Amino acid sequence: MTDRPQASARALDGELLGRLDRRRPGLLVGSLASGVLVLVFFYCWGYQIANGIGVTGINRPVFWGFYIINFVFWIGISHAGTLISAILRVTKAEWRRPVTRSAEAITLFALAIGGLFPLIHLGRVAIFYYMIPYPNSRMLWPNFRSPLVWDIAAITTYIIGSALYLFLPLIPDAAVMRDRAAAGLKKRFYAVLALGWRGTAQQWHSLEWGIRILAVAIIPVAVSVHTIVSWDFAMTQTPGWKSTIFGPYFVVGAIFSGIAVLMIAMALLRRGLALERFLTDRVFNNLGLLFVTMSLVWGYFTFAEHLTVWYSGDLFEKLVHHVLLHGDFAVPFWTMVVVNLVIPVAVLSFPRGRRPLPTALVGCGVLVGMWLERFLIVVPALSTPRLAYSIGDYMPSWVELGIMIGAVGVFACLYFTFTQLLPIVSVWEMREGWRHAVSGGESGQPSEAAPTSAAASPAAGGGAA
Amino acid sequence: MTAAAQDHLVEAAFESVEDVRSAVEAALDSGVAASQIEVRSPAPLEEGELPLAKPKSRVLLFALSGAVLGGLTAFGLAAGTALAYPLPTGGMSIVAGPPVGVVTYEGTALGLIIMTVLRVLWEGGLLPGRAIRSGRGRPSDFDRHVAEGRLVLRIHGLTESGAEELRELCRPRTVALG
Amino acid sequence: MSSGNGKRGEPRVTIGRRDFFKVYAAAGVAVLQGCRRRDQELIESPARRSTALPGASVWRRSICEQCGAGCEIEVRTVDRLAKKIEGLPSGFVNRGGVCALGHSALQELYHPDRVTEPMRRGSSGELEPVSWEEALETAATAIAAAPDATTIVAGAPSGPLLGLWRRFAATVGTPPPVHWQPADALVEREAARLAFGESTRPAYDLARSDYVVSVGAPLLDRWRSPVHFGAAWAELTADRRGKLVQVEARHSLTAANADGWLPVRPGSEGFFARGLAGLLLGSGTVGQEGRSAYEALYPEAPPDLAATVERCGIDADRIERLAAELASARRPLVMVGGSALEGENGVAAGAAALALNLLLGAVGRVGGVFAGVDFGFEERLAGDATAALPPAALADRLAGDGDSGVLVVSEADPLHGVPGLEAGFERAGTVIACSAFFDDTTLRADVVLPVQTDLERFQAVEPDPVRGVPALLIASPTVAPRGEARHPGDVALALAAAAGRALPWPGFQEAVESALSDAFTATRAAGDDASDPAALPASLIAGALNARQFVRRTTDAGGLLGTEELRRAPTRLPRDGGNDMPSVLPDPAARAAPVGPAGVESFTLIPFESLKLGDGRGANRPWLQELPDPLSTVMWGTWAEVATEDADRLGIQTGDIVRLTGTVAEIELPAMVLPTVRPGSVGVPVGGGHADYGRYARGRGVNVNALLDTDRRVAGAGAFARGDLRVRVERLRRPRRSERPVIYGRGLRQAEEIPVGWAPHVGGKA
Amino acid sequence: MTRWGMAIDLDRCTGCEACVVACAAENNIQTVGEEQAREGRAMHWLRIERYYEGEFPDVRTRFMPVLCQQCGAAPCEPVCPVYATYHNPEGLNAMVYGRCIGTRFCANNCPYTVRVFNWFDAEFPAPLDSQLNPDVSVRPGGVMEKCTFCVQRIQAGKDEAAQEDREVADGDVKTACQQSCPTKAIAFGDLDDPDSEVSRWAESPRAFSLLGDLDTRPGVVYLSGTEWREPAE
Repeated sequence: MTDRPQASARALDGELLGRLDRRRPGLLVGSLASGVLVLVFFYCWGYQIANGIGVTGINRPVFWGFYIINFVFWIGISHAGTLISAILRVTKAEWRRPVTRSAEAITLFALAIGGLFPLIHLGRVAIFYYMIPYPNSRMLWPNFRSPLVWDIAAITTYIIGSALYLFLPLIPDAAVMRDRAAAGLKKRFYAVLALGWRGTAQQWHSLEWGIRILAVAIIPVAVSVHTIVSWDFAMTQTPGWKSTIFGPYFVVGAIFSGIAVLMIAMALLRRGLALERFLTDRVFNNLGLLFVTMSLVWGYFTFAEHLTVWYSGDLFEKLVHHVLLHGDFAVPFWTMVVVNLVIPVAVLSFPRGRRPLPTALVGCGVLVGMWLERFLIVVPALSTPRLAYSIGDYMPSWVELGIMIGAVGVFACLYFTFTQLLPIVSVWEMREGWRHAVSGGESGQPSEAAPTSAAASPAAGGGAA
Repeated sequence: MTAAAQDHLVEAAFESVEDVRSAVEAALDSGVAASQIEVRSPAPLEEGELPLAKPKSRVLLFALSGAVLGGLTAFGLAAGTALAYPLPTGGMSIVAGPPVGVVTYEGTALGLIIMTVLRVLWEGGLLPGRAIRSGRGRPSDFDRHVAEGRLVLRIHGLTESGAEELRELCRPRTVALG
Repeated sequence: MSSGNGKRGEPRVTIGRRDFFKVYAAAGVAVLQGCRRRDQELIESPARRSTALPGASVWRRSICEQCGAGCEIEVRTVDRLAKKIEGLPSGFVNRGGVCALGHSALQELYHPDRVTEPMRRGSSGELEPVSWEEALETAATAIAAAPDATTIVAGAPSGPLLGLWRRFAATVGTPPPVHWQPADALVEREAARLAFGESTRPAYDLARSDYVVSVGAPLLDRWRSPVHFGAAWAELTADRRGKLVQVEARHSLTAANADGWLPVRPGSEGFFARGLAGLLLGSGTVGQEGRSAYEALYPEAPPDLAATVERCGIDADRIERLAAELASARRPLVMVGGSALEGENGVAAGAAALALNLLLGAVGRVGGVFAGVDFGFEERLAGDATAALPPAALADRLAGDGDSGVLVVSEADPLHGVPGLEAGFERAGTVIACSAFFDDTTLRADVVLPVQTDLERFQAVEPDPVRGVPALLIASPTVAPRGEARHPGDVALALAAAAGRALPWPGFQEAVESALSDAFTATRAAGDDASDPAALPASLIAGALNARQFVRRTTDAGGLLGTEELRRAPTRLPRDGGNDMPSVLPDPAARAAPVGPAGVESFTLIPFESLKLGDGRGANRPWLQELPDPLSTVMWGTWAEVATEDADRLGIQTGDIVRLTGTVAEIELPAMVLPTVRPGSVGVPVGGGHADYGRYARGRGVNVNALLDTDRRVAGAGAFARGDLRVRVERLRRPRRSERPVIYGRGLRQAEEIPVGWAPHVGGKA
Repeated sequence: MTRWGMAIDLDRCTGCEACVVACAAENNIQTVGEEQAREGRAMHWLRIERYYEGEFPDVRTRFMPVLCQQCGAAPCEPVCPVYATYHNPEGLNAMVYGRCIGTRFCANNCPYTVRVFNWFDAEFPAPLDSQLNPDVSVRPGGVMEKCTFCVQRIQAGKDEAAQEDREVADGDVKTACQQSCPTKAIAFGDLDDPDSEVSRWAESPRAFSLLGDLDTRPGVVYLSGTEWREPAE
């Protein structure tokens, strides 16, 4: 009775390794193409450093522009991975297994880019380290009352946590890569990453403990990160920002946009690496349900946010509200509502909508929508200050656009490279899942991670030698 | 028996846990101590799958102490430095509770995470310069089998004859033997 | 830097202060009489080395010559560089205040594109640096060759410097200089001559009045002395004591601050004054004396209310309310100036407005109008030279097709003020420009003689008689001149000498001192006889033993300051006094029809001087270019003020490029749609569109003066008429990015769409 | 203890902007040029806000000079991560240019929008730089700045008083804007001294704080005989 699942697991194992072994020229092309954007990114940033922050379109009163929008956007994206994978791990959702690695990688890279934007944004980036607490000749420590310093604390924690959270489960897979690689540079690279992982019982035991603790610890960190990002706005007196709802609103928005990226990345990986057998329809279905839920929650928050302003008599709040809903920002605002709420709900409510292609397309829309949301948080509030005389406008410069597009390139490049170098699907977690399926098979019910098609599929993937 | 005679090693790769279990059981039956047996698996084994003692871990303890350490450090940074170099704030508090709380919170989490990982690496012998007890973490040609998804059974400290005996025991279900 | 011809240690009396200055400037120690250190109130002796420590502030008194107001200032200098201008708290006119233009004199002084060496147009057609001797010789040769064909244009305000140019003209044998001055100043003098019998700009006792009607006078904008009038306005309106009502087509800064604004139809100001007189006469509150004085000047009955309403475009009840309030005021006062005087009927309009003061009994009364009096130092330096010519005389001199002869332009930019003169300049044989900048006129010059700016020069200024008290203000240079720049007076004297007709003084300072000395002698001689025009009030020379002591005391004290006792009423000359005074004032109703294209899009153009750029003088200072105009909030450019109502009809939005077509030219500029503009009029500030004038002015904005027709004159005043010009307004396009007006209050357009009221909160007390 | 404060009588302000230029001259404020000004980057520390009331021909224009209000409870201060803006013991919101890294957070949290930013390094083509006030630094690009209440003049006033061995008297310190105001619409001095001119003005029944309900406790008091409540444009 155990033979068949056992055999199919073997087959799948072989197939997965085969998929990961196969070099995809598309990936290389992608890396190179995005590498060009990386150059654009650094050229624009270098140009800005050389010439001054004035090469941007920001002005008085719109002191924050694309950089802060992108900062919030990328930090939001970063909630794709760590938070989602942690929640799934903590809740022991079996269908997480093929998802976690790609999600965590998204987190790390998005976070690295997101964390770069505040630096890009600085007027004097050369002395950014003034914000870092360390004993110095200035006899001055950072001002811990500033939400920006909370940001630094939170993002530092989050980026270290995410990196470790990505790295820890990667060790066994690095060992797999090491042991399957021929001797040489490649092997040495994986050997360094694997740190001497052998897969002993003690190692597995400690690792499981570690992952369990990290998963629990990273959730409140992730929540705090985006809450604190929201406090960069909500702690001010600025009409349109001063809102108690911002913390949870941002967290929800972050998870929402994170899932959107995850959906896109998984659809691409599934297609590009032919991982249909692992990133199954069921995974997409489950993620799609989560997605539409977040869309609804986001919609609820948006409604609550604007309802309270609309109902209040506050002159200045109403002004911001006015330019958003009816004024200069009405087009982006209503676009945002459509792509973030109307379309996701319309598409994802149906099982057929929760398939890879539709979810990825919806995800693209949501990405645009969530970017617009950040834009609509930052710019309208700043451009309509209390004293109407200073009302302003904002048009980004080519440098800001270049850095924004370049950042996408940096992300893609990192992600492509990562995919090329390391298993984008966690091998050992899949194996663990199949083992569960094997043992769970005793009751005749294949567990979630066990591909339902596995039984029917011939062991064409080939057993190992 | 001399010491030299007792450093023989048997390595065997298996496709399934069941195979390993029967091999381990056979080995134990043949008088090999549990401490001589090392199983390398491509994925974590569940408790009781093998008739071996469960490994011990103090990750949680270290995680909690890391949290305390991190929290105290962050608190010291946020509150202590402000007091050490007080700047005029125009009547606002120099050390304000909530901001210190936020920073302390993040510090706590950071300390916890870092200590957790360090402890995991420590216990797994993954830190540079530290290996687990006698040969347990050494590389082996059989690691390749682990990478391919098989399990590897390693029995240390055998005499030559004992090793041969064990090889025979394993042979029926094994994929590779050495 | 001059090596100086005096030697240190020589007896002081034989060396002028200017020589001393040269000596010490060369020695690297700028020490001047009249300077004082703030911390010890020390008048430093020129015989000793400076005690000014490096980096220490030294405050020097000076006079602002940015306009003719004559504000006294103190200049903070550190290490011989001027740092900051402040109003002298005891300032004769300004009482500690300075205006935006005054502050910016520093940027004129230190402008990176100053002309600091003499230049001459070489064989290549380019201006090349030459020595002063060569430049003067070239210029003097041209003048001496044809003195009759030489036209001098002097831009200095009335006072000693203009007197010197007049003397120059008389000595060298050229026609009298053309005094390049604002049209409304000239017209105002003529109107005052007609109404009050004295050809000076009247003094208004605004501060002590309780109801002021200003007919077009932009007293809080850029007119005569904004600092003086600003302070006087503050006193007038303090605690809501008095009121200011502005009768002006444009919503100027004055109109914006006035308690009432009557936007009369442009060009109808004189008619309005007559109509107001009619209401006052009918009210029965006017005294018999005023009535007869007025009716003697205007025997014809004034227009009735209906005619006034019809002609001026103001509701009857507003005019009636104004008349009633004016009639019931204790110390009413009527002022006139600005755009009211710039139409072809400007003199008649000005006289009609000023005559209201006769009707109201405001002439010579506290809180009323006084004569604009001075010490006559222009005449004292001019000697018996003929009076200067009005600006329009320049157009007459340049008329025809022949060679325009030699043009000497000193501190004036006629080609920017009246671009229509360009053809005449092109036909000129030689153009000699005494200028600190390559302005539009200097660009055409064959010889450029660099002149010093305010703070570099010895100053002797008769301030605008806004206070009705005469004064002569004198100040020593504050800083060393840049490059080889010279005092324009010294340049005139050097030119005369080079032409072989030397004047009796080596320099401008000596000329002024000589005039002071002569005045002392004349005053001594006149004794108690006050009728001698050459004599000063006796009290001013009291205590001086001899002329030399008087001169020294006067220059040390910073000039001659008259006292309140010298204030007097203007004297209406007897009608049969054998002068050229008309017995009856011209009727402002008789007015030529406005010229220009007709049709629905025909607007009356109101060119005005913004407080930023003035007549264009301020255009080369970055501080002023970047100063938002207080009403339109525009920086760095020229704009057209269009009424909301007109804009809606023509589909014009703020920022749209519009074309204004006049009779002789057209200009394109961005529109500012403002709710304060009188429909049917379009306001455009002058001062933009310089061909050069330094990097901050070059090509910035457009020059609305290009629309002026040089054939149109203010009747009887010899001034170009820039009022009453009709233009066609067309919307051309949305602006390209680089054409958009630079608006400081950018969001105000959006704010209009706000459905709720919008204003800063009234909060609790601090 | 001194608490520097300013009172501005709006009924006296004509909007002539002499103060704006005086401020630029005193404080080495760079002019940014046409292109930058068009982008909304003009750097005036003091601006004259213009508001309209009513419609033609009964339209009224009102002016309000707005500068850093030197708040007692300044929203800009706590948000700066590097203490580049902090509270001076005499009630000024001091800017320490050297510390500023240019996050511009302070400017966003200023309800009066009075902070300006050096988008580029300042340019003063020679010899315009001869005019620069040696008591005031020229700010580098990437740094926030704003009205300082002419802190260099405050310091000079204190130095002078110390030299003469006396306390700083009311009127010893004049800000640049105050000094050049033709209508004397600005008073400056110690708000903690009940006899100072500024304190007396602040006691006026016409006195109010700009956006007073935010309770930023501004050091600038406005005086106006009419309430600023009507819809303005």
